[in-house]
Amino acid sequence: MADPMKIRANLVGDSTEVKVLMSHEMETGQRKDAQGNVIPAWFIQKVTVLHGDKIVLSAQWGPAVSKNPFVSFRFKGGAKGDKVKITWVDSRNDTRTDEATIA
Amino acid sequence: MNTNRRHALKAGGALSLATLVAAAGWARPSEAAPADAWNKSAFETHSLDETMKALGGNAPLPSNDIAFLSTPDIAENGAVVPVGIASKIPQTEAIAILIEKNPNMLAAVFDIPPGTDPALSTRIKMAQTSNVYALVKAGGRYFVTSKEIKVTLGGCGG
Amino acid sequence: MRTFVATRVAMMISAVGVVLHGCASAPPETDDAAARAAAMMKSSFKAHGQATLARLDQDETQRLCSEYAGRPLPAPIVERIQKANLATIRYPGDNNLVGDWKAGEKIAQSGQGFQYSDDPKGPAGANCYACHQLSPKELSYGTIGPSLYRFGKLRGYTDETRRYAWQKIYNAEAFAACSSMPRFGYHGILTEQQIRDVVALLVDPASPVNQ
Amino acid sequence: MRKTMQSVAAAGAVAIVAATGAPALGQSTSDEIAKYREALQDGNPAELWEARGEAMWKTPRGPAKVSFERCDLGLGPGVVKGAYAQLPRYFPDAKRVMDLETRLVWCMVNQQGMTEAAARKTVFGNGSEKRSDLEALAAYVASQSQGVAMNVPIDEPHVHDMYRLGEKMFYYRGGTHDFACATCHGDDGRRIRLQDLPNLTKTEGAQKAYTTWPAYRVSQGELRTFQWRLNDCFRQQRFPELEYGSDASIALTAYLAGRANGAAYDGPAIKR
Repeated sequence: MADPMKIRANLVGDSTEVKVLMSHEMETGQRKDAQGNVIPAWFIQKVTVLHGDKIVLSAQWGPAVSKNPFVSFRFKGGAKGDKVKITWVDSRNDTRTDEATIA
Repeated sequence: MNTNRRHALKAGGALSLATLVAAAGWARPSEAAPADAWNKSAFETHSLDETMKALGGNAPLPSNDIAFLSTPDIAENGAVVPVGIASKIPQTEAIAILIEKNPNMLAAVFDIPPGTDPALSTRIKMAQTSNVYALVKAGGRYFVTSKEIKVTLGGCGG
Repeated sequence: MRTFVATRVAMMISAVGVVLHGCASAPPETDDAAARAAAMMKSSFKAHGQATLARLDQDETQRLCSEYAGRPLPAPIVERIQKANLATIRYPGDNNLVGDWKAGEKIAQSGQGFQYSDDPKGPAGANCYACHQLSPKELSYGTIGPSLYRFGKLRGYTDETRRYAWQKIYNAEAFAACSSMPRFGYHGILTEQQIRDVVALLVDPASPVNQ
Repeated sequence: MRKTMQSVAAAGAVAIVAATGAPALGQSTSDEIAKYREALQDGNPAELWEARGEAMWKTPRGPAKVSFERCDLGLGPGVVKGAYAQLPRYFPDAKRVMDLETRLVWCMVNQQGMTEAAARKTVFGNGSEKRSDLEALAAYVASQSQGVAMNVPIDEPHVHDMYRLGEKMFYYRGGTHDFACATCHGDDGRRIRLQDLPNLTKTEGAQKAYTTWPAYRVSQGELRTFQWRLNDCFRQQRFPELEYGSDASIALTAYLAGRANGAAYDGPAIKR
């Protein structure tokens, strides 16, 4: 079971700054284990960030995004107390959704 | 409330990520694949031309209106290379990061809806010293800028 | 003239040693902390692969350098360490001290070897870049030791320079008591051919180090 | 003084080289590395471990179904605020000087009813298949000392003795490469490759180094504790393996933590 994300959403001027850390191996499929077997690729493929029901960022990723991914961006229209909800889906079709309140 | 649902797409939960990603602009998959699919072919390319083809775009124009922010010229470790990209091109719809010498060139594509600043930071892996491209889609056209990031060996292990 | 640089540096080290140690002798150990620390280490480490507990056993040089760490090293001790280590240096039967600088560069880049996580079958590297600047093309170099950029060019491409490079790599304690540099020949970290190759990296006029 | 001697020798060599115009470390290289480190500060995955550790701290565990809220890290049962800044310390109930990780294991065994082997099953994690509870717990407890001045009780006789033995260990040369801790960490302003080496024999260096562990290592994608730091230093020193929670590991921790006294704890950090 995937661990919760760590999401920060803060109002900076008229923008909401979102910083998120995700717990994920982001295995490339290029590495080998001690026995020389290829470790299969396993990585987050899609990310969606919602403010209310509006998409404020969506992404598609390959395995070159670093382990335990980090993303930071800003959007307009957020207010203190609003929710920011983030969902990821990985190459095993595992998914995780977490949310944070804009501070 | 936090959820952690396996097979969320098949289960068709209240929040369907499939719908959301499909609604977003760019990472358009090939004709045959369903509209919400991860664009597999775009993440298996080895040149800028190939990547552009897989993304359904044409040759990008070099642009001075794309900037790398907080992106060092030298990475102390290739496993985590901070990359920030900001576009000043009007109607920026998407920003992608490509690493020339990685086994697969495309690292990430971000769709930027109206109201979201066309600027973001993330962290990528680099197999070796390489050019890194910041690709921007704006008003249906493609623009690019690049910089070299050196990956250094470090620590006692050499 | 440049041929004497190496000798001069060595002499300078000895001279400084004499000056520094002439006025201060080490205070005697007041208790058995060193012995207790050594015993504690024996019970706190465990053998792992090639790294057996025997690696905690010190030779005389290691023991003296540990004992005097952080304190002045008396001149007679400096002399004793350097003399004993100089006597350990062996030279190849064919007296050919210079190998292939390209192989030497690979050895200088590699930090593998002798860790319990390494393949005991080797080969080991010397990890020169961890501590020294060598080829200017390598940005990632350490500063624990002096820059060796233009080592041969500065000292001259002479027999003396080649011999000094061999000796220094083989056993650095012969020239600088309690040097931080591993004794690559004395401990058998590098093979004879590997030492030749690293010497070549330093003294071959075609080596990137001398460009 | 020995250091001075070596420095003079090194300075001489540098001067010779400088006269011929060898490239010094490009200012741009160190600037860019500084920029790299700065950029990493924006988001530290150590927080993911802290969150996991916090949940674990509060959850009943082991055969006895007891949470860490009964575990006394020196400031009373369950008190984590500022506890890391005062470790290692002497614990009369265990009759032993303990660092944080040794104490966590002790609580698992003596309060939660786990076997020693179970408690130490995974001391250092490796990916999602082999996660370490101890690393997560250490990250959480350490994070609760952020901003708290280091105050290891080095005048307490048991700790004092360990501190002195740790100091001896720090200078102990051995192995195939003649390395001691002091080989790399006994001088100012040195680098190994591009990594700055803190001079742990000076207060400032010890403070800067000790107060940033545990740390998220980007080269490994893992949160690493001080026990790990020591274990892996000795591996690279070509020594045998330092046992987790052994007396030597605690003595050296007492020495280094004690030398950091006075500085505000500033971890868990993010490092190469």
